[in-house]
Amino acid sequence: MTVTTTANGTTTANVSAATANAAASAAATAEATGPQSLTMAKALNTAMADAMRNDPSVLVFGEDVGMLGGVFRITDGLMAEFGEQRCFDTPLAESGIVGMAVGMAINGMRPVIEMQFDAFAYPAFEQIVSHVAKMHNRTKGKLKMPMVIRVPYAGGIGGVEHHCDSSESYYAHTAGLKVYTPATVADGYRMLREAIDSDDPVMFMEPKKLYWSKDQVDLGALRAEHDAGTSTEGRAAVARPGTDATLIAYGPSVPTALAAAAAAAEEGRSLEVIDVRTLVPFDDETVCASVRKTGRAVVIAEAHGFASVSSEIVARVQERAFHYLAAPILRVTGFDVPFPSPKLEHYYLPSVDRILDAVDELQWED
Amino acid sequence: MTVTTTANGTTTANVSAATANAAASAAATAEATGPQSLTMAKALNTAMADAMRNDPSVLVFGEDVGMLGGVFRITDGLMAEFGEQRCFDTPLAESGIVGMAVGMAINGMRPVIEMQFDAFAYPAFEQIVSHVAKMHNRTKGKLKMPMVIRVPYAGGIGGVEHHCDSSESYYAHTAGLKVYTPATVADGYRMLREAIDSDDPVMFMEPKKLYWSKDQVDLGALRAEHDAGTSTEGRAAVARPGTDATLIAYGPSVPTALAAAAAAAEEGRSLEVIDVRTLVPFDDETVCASVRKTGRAVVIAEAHGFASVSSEIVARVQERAFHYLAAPILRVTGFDVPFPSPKLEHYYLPSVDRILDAVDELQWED
Amino acid sequence: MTIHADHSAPETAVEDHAADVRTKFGISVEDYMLPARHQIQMVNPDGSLRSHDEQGTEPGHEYPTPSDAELMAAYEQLVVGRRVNDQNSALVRQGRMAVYPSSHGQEACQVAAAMCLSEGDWLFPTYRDAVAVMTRGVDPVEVMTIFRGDWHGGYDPKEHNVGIQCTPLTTQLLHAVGVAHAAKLRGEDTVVMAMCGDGATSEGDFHEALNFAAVFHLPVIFFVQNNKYAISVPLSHQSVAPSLAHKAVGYGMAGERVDGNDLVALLAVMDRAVKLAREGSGPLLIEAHTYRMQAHTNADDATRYRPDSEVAEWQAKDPLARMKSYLTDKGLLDDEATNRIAEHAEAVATQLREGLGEDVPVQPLDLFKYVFAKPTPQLKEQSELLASELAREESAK
Amino acid sequence: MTIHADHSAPETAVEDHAADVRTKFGISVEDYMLPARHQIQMVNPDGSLRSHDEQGTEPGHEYPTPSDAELMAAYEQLVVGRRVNDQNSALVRQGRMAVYPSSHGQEACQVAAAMCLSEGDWLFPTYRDAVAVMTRGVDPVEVMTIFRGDWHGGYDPKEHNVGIQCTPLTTQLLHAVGVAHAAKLRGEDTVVMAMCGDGATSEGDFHEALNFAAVFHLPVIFFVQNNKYAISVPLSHQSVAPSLAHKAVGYGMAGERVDGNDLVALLAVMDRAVKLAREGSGPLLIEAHTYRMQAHTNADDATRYRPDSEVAEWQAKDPLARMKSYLTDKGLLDDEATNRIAEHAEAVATQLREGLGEDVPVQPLDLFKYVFAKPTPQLKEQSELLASELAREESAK
Ligand SMILES: Cc1ncc(C[n+]2csc(CCOP(=O)(O)OP(=O)(O)O)c2C)c(N)n1
Ligand SMILES: Cc1ncc(C[n+]2csc(CCOP(=O)(O)OP(=O)(O)O)c2C)c(N)n1
Ligand SMILES: [Mg+2]
Ligand SMILES: [Mg+2]
Repeated sequence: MTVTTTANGTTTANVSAATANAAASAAATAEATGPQSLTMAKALNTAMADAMRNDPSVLVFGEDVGMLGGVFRITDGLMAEFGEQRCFDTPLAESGIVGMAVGMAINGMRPVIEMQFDAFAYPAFEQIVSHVAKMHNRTKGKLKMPMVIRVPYAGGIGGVEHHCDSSESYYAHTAGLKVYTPATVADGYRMLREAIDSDDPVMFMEPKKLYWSKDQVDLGALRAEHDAGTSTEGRAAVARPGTDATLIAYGPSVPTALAAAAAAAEEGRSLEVIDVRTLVPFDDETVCASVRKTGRAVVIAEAHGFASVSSEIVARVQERAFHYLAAPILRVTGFDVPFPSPKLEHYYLPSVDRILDAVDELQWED
Repeated sequence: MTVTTTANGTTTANVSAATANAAASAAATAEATGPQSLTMAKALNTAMADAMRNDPSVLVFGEDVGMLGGVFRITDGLMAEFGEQRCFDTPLAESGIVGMAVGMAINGMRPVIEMQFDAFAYPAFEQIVSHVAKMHNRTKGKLKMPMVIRVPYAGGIGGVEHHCDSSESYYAHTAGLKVYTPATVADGYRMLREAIDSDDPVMFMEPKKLYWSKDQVDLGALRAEHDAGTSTEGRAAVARPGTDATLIAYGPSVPTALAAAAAAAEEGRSLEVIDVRTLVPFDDETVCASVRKTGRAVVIAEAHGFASVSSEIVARVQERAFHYLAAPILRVTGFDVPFPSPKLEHYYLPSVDRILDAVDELQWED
Repeated sequence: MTIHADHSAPETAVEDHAADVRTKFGISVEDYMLPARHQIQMVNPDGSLRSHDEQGTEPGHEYPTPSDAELMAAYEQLVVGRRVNDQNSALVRQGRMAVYPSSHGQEACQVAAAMCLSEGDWLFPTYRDAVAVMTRGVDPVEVMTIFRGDWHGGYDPKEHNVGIQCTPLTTQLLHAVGVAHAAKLRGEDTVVMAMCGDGATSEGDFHEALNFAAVFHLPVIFFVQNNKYAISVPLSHQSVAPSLAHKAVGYGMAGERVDGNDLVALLAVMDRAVKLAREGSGPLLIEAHTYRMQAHTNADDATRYRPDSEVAEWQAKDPLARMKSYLTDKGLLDDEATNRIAEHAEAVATQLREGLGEDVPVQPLDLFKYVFAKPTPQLKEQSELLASELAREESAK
Repeated sequence: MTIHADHSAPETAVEDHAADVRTKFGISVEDYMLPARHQIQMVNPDGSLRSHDEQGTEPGHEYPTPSDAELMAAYEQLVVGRRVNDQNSALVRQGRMAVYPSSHGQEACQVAAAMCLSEGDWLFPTYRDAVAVMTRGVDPVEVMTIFRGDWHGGYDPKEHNVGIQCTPLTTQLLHAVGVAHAAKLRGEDTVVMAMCGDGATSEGDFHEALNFAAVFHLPVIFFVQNNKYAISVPLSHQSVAPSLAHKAVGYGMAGERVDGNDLVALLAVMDRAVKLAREGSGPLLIEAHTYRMQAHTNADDATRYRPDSEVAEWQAKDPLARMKSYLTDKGLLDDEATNRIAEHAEAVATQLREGLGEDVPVQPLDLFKYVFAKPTPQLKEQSELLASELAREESAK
């Protein structure tokens, strides 16, 4: 049983070399101790590797995740280390991938599957909405769905059509799915491990423009944190404290919000930035505490604004913090137009300027 | 070429009788003048028949829409009157139905297709989101998508799982789709004709619990209105005027909101009920004018509240009418749980009591 | 995971004799995949046994004969299944059940699909396969919970290894593939029976499931009950292939056709299929020719789209009558056995009437209890809202 | 709409001789559907013509020989196509284009797919089929707009009846079916060429498209360029059927295999297919064996998953070299023609360099202009927001 060999049965030099390199580099990272400079890609990769080491029922599959290590290399080296039984390529069919994962979850596995890009998860929509989200409920918990569906999402990388959708609102609106989206390298590790541990299905939305963002991260400390059971689910992070207004952001918009807050600070305005982290469940407490404190808020997201997660954040915050609000809560989101071509995405995406404009409109004169 | 005959080539008595009856009843309704008592089902059916009479490029297809006239009989008699070339059954595959309709729209047709139930449109999600919604934009209008996707949706009929989803938020969040949902018999006719006339794709969400609701309707007058070009797109209706608070509802929730307003009136509270009619485009003017007038609002929808059309309505109204608000805008929506089984749906659905409770909480004491 | 196939194209007629040599079970690959030209039928509608050369078998398609004990046990389930179908339809008419998609006429398929499996195997049924689910051992009242409307499902899938009765068409075939794949990865010899209807074969998930099963070489039996209609749509509008079994070819899989109203043939074909699958020969597609004797569900009106004469034709091929004559002629079924079986069927019917007759009070707060394994604060809040409404209603009484 | 098929199951081996009688083109239905045991190949990699009995044809699979004029015109397009592929790859390296999925090595398929069509016919291409789109007459610079990133598409699909270059795999096959269906309903004799790759055949939409085309008996040619890889995934992980052409059987359709690097064979097979489809014989599936000589796109690293030796093997089967020797030996291609064709190719390359070298300023407000035919107030509002931002930026300069 050899899927790494070519038709005529010989494994070729360059192919096996690539595989060996991947395995070696994975091992090197894994063994490093103390703070090191790591990309989000590597943090996610390490999280999967650690989970697979700890639990033989964790499987990774999808399109091109095996030999190639995924088009973003997030699964790089996993096939080499864990074998083609635990990390493998499937035929090219997303409903098939998710549907097969449902069966695997029913039968004792913990599948971690990759949708190659946001818009290519749509063929699996029925499986996700009608089964992944509902199986636990309809069987009164008799069948659990410990499944992670990884979705590289959103724009900012000059991708062509169908490669840049912000699809998180579809999933957040679906009862029965949890929706995580990390914005920092450390959260990449933390949250993916928590997602894999979870007995609930998690739509794990990976901001693809942050894959190559780097941070000083101590993997040993993160592993210890994980083993101690520290949880980020339902816990928003105060990414930057401030007093005058609150920027509420998640995933790819967190760095933009932080940049806006830095720029505002230069002009003497102190903005607090909240990184929502898990959209479902949502951390009402942290978010509302901030808005009650500042009295003003802007919600930032790349997705189309209409009927979205950002609408929800506005709706729940105005409901819970109404009498603390000095101005309406504003939104800076993607426009309600199809995600544009590479040369136009700049005009579509929430930007520092657009955020600062919105902050300026928060009726400071009153 | 005969699809109405059985395997051995003979058309049987009972089958042809049913077909003939359907055609005769359709003709009878069509010819009636002056006000008559009509169901929403018949209004929708008549709208399609009228459109097909006026324009040979209008086609109706889907699962069971031909000989059977659809599981809800909304296409009853169309095959008999217009022939199996213009109203026909397809193989059982929703992505196929929508994808084929895209091709037909490219090649000069105006397809009106039926998804048998809300949750059975999910297999077509990719075609809807990645093509129906985007074809006009990506070709700079060179290809138009004059297509109506009819979706019987929402609950209240004791349906089993997958037959009661409120899926409108998925579509409303998708840039490039228009989303209509009629709440009255007359709007059933008006809005479906307008949807068929539209060069934009319309997700036509039919509240299935209202199919058998009746009203006195003058088809002649509605036809004249249509021919005069009267439009409901982007025009919410004031379904009941009032002064103390605004109930914002659409589709299946409009009758519930009206019943709540009637009950409130008995207690001396005057509630205005807005029927949104088209979710995309949204009528900010009418809705905000009402809220500015009353200072209080409750949004009502069957769908899960989280990241939904109702979230959007709250978000936009608080943004546009903030300083007129005496209290936070509240929502009465379906809970964030999978749509329940028949014996439990009563506890899930927005009810008159739940709406009145929300109205009571609008901080009247302040 | 096993991925078989040599896709290197045979380039020329001259060089390429290798293609002809690729064989399975001693016949060419194409002959292996193509279904026998005829459906397998062992017993005539009148109950008489067909001679071997009239049974439709061909080289590479040979079947073991079911044992007498197996036949009698299967017949008993057949009678029970028919009784259950008719009892449920009656309960629907009495308003005790919301809906019931009856498998009246298809009970031989139902029984065979369940009986050919061993304990550790899995069954993935549709909404119409309640009788198969029961035959597998699930409590009848639990099976019907979904149709009474108390909850979306009433049984624990893990108790008897039976998936939920699935409504979104052919989605469950992929779940079957996943269960088989997980078992295979652990080295277990689980066989999975994946059921669907003729109409459902048009869905994309059908294609993806068969292909995944074939590529990963999994022990899944895809069992299509071709009952000639998908609600009102006849098979001729669904497919123009010579048979649905021919669809196997596109996946490098073998396809078979069997008389779905002939329990003897069904058992023979299914037992062989399970044996082959368990031994590692990969997935199989079986098409059973049967007929949906009643409307799609009680909500449907079949007279709108099909002639009574067609229904009458199939009435004459009823699986029960046929099996009864056959077993009686064979000397296996006597009055005593007939009575015992009838009593068994009646007992199950009584169980259903009693179990479904009771009005089990529903628990509204259950709405929130099972959405997640680890609950969210949002659902806690919503649950409290409903609880306080209920408390107020209660105190207002 | 024409729905053919007699699904009444042949019940017995004895009664049923009818099944054997169901024929098409004088052969049994199954022989009609099953692809010839070999791929059709007319010219050897060295350019020599194969003898008729080595071409892989079988009864029911006979092909007209393309005319000299057709061969020369096709060769010219082949040379232009290769030049375009390589020019585009260079433009990507220079940062003038964002991405380009090259069909280098597959140009014979590209050319044949476009050239076999008449003016009123339609072509539905994928992201990899830019050369086919150009060959059909679309302006080369307009074709590449999508890859330069100015807009999601650069040409008017109605000008030359060419669908958008489609990215979501196999979704376009259904659009092809719809275009053919609309034409058929109006009584037009339009043929539609629907293209996809080997990997794409695993998607559910592939199944639905073939089935719809077969059931409605539409003149659609499904043309699968089997270039052996879907990004990194080899065909053996995609399907274990004897060939992708075998997938036709499950739809009651005929399947064919052809050497995708042999332009002569391709033209013969495709011309016949178009003729048959136009005459009303329904859809067809054609699998062309070819090879993706370069990485999936410039962003891909093919050395991670396939050996150089495999690439070298296919280098020897290059469609250009083969066609060049064949035409030269045939006395059709002389130096003058060679030069003329090279000049043509160079002219197109220049057109691309110049057209894509220019930095056409983008129009940010176009974001809102084409979303709907009838604009919404919401988009007007958002457009004004962006306009005012741009105005402020402008005045801040
Ligand atoms: C994805 C999907 N689309 C549509 C339906 C609605 N529906 C329920 S049963 C049915 C017909 C199924 O026919 P078939 O597969 O032949 O099974 P049968 O009911 O005859 O047993 C349809 C269209 C559904 N359940 N799921
Ligand atoms: C629905 C969908 N899933 C995934 C992708 C990502 N993707 C783009 S091309 C490709 C491989 C396609 O392979 P094949 O069909 O053989 O065509 P080729 O690229 O070889 O021409 C994949 C997986 C996509 N475009 N659409
Ligand atoms: Mg059926
Ligand atoms: Mg390929």
